[in-house]
Amino acid sequence: MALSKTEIAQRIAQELQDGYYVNLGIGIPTLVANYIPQGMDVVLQSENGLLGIGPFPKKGEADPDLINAGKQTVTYLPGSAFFDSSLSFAMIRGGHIDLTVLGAFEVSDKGDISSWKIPGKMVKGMGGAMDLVAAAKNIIVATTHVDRHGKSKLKTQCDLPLTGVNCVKKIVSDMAVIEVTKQGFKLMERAPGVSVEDIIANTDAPLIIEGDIPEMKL
Amino acid sequence: MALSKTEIAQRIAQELQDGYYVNLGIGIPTLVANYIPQGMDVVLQSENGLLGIGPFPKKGEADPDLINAGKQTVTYLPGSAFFDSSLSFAMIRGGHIDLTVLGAFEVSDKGDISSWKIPGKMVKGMGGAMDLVAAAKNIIVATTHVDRHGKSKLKTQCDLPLTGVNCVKKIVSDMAVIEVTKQGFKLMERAPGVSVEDIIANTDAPLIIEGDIPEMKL
Amino acid sequence: MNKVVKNAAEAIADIQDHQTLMLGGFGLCGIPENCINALVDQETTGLTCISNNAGVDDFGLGLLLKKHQIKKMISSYVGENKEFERQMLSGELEVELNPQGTLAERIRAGGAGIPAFFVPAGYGTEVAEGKEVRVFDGKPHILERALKADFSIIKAWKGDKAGNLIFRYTANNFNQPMGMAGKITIAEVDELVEVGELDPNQIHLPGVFVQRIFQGENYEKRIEFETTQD
Amino acid sequence: MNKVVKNAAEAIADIQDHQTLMLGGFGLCGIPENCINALVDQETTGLTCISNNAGVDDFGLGLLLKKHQIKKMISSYVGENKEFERQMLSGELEVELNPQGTLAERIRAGGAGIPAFFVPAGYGTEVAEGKEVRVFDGKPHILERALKADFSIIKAWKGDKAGNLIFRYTANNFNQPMGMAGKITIAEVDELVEVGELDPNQIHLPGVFVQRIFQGENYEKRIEFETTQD
Repeated sequence: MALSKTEIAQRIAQELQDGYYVNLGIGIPTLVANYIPQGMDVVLQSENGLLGIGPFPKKGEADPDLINAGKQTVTYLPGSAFFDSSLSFAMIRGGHIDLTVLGAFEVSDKGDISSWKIPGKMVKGMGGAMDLVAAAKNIIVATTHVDRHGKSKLKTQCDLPLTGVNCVKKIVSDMAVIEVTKQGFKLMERAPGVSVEDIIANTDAPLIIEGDIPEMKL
Repeated sequence: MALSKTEIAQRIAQELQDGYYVNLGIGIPTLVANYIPQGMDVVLQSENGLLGIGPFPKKGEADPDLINAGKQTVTYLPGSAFFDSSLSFAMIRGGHIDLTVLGAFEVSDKGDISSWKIPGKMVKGMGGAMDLVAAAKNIIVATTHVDRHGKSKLKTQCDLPLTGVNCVKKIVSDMAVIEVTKQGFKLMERAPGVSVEDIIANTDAPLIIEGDIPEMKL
Repeated sequence: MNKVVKNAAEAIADIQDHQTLMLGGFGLCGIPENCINALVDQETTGLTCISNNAGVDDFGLGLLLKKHQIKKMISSYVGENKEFERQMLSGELEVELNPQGTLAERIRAGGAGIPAFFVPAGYGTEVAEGKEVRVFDGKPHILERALKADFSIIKAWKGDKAGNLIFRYTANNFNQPMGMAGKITIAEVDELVEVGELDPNQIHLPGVFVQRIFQGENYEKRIEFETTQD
Repeated sequence: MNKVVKNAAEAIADIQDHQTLMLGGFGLCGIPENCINALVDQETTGLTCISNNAGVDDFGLGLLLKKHQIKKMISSYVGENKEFERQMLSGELEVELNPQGTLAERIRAGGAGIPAFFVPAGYGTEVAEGKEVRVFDGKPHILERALKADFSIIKAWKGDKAGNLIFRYTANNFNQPMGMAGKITIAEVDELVEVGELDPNQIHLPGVFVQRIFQGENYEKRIEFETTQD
């Protein structure tokens, strides 16, 4: 059984470490915030100028001056800091963020990623994604393994306009955990009930498979 | 009679305009602060991170966390702002300071200035002088016309290491007010009792002299 | 030094057709509502607008788009706006998209007297097209140019009559760097106070950068996506 | 996330000979006194120190100079120190002088992931020697490189246990940008407070940049030139 979106988020949360500063993109990545292990100190950065994102506000308590990068109303936690966009991206570009999680349309086995533009269909702009993928120390892509038409999003080359090159370190899809190595995609884990053959069949690039591939633990 | 240092400062103060943001260098330039016309709103910037320098503190009230760029204890005025060194020089480099007044060892009739280094004798560093002369809209040099050995400080070419090229707009010396034009030094005013001939004799570069040269009014 | 103007209409009265404006805000958060409305009333056209986003159809910069007052947008994310998309696809509107951090830094650089700088963002993508590439510390970077504007129009929380500004929460965003990069910077504020009322240690944007300031009124502060726990 | 260390000795214990340090402060204002004293005690040598100034003979970085712990200084103004001058003229000490604004910007750039940028300062002077010159908007500029450090050692006024910092008056100076540019940034503060006690709108340097923090003690805060009205 392929993972649900929340299960993908749950699996990614296992990558967190105490003391991490993390930027979570819009969509599945945002859900990761719900699965930060109890007692682990993880600070969430929002590129519009907040370090220390809190939960969504209670009904009636939303403040229009306090939003996240997805333009949703949020709150802030004790120990938070607010700052302008140039300092926010100084933080990102300067490598001070430990982990970036974002979605993708396509990921290549060279670590390239397409996530911002479908020519002729969707041209909303790259927002902060290009800055994030160009600079974060560790980039994990959260995605479904195939698109709505059943085509693999994991390929030898991205066909859509690129967000960044040679930057993705790991992919957590609904079917598998895959590391992007210098030799290409390396299969690390499979979703419960999903076979290695299923993953191979749904991946449009060679997979390095060493020994038994364990099931993910959620 | 050549001007005293305080008279040079007094004459420079006539260049101030309401609403000016001004950076005053160490030495004679600092004295300009004492002659800001009553009722005129002039804000003094200190490149170590203060906009709105106030008078020196009263005895016993000096605060070690509050100094000017000359490392003297100062105070701040209502409406002041403190900031870090990178923002301070963003302000300077970005052309937000209306006037810079500084001292010099030599000034050339191309507007070059030497003010920071005497090889083999004095190597203290340029501090903020190079940033200031490279970026201020309007740079006035406050200086004696000749050095201690009687040699002119106004020349066709600076012999000492440069602080900046093609940047000085005006010189107020103890003998004269001189504009630096594209054609070279232009004599504008003479100190009370100082003759045009005196000024020519003490200037190591051609002087453009048009019509009668008025005496400075102090 | 009289920086205080009466209202938005007075603040923007000398903005001419075909000038370049920076407008602060992220989404609808921290946008200079009063000045945008005054620009609509003044019917200034042919504008180049530098702004992270382009508002929504009936609020923020969307209002200027609807009246075809904008010739070109320099932004990072322009979703959430159907009229924008229509004008862009039809070629009525010129659009230059920048990575958000590059946009913020180009603006800061414009205010800081730094004409160009290298960044890693966009290398290998269409953003790098036509730009110089250089490798530093083994990593390729592209050369980006500074941005300046005839007018920067920003929104702050508190401001004093000398132009010193303090921002609130994430309503700072692009307002602070844009405030540095305008030949003339206009600040509208929630609360205009007397000189001396703000703590000089806590100024986000010193007054030297601000040429005009006024107390704004009737802020709608529309929320784009109200999201709550319940 | 435990960033709090006991004291300066613990904070600097892993600084090795021949590493590069940034040290905040302007003159003797806002210098990390506790850590400088601990470096003297630890006798770490061969250091490259990036600091706007070099202290005076018997205080600040002058203490490290006296014990020959510094191999190279990167500064903008190094007067006020006879031992410094002696070591420099005798060739014992390597010195790289930068325009002050260029120095501050190189440090910010190091923290901000900008490997190089153009500035007008220093064009036509010995500072430009060996550097690329390029004309922007009719004005020549030189290419300057970013600076980073193994450790940045800074002094703040208030700090919380998450590393968020607030500076006081002109004691900010180089501390804020240097705090961004260290692989490890150590902050000593006048007052260490609990997380949540500082106003999140008023943080000068967010905690993400700070790896170690401690409450300093016995600050001398020596004044270089006490100047009063009387």
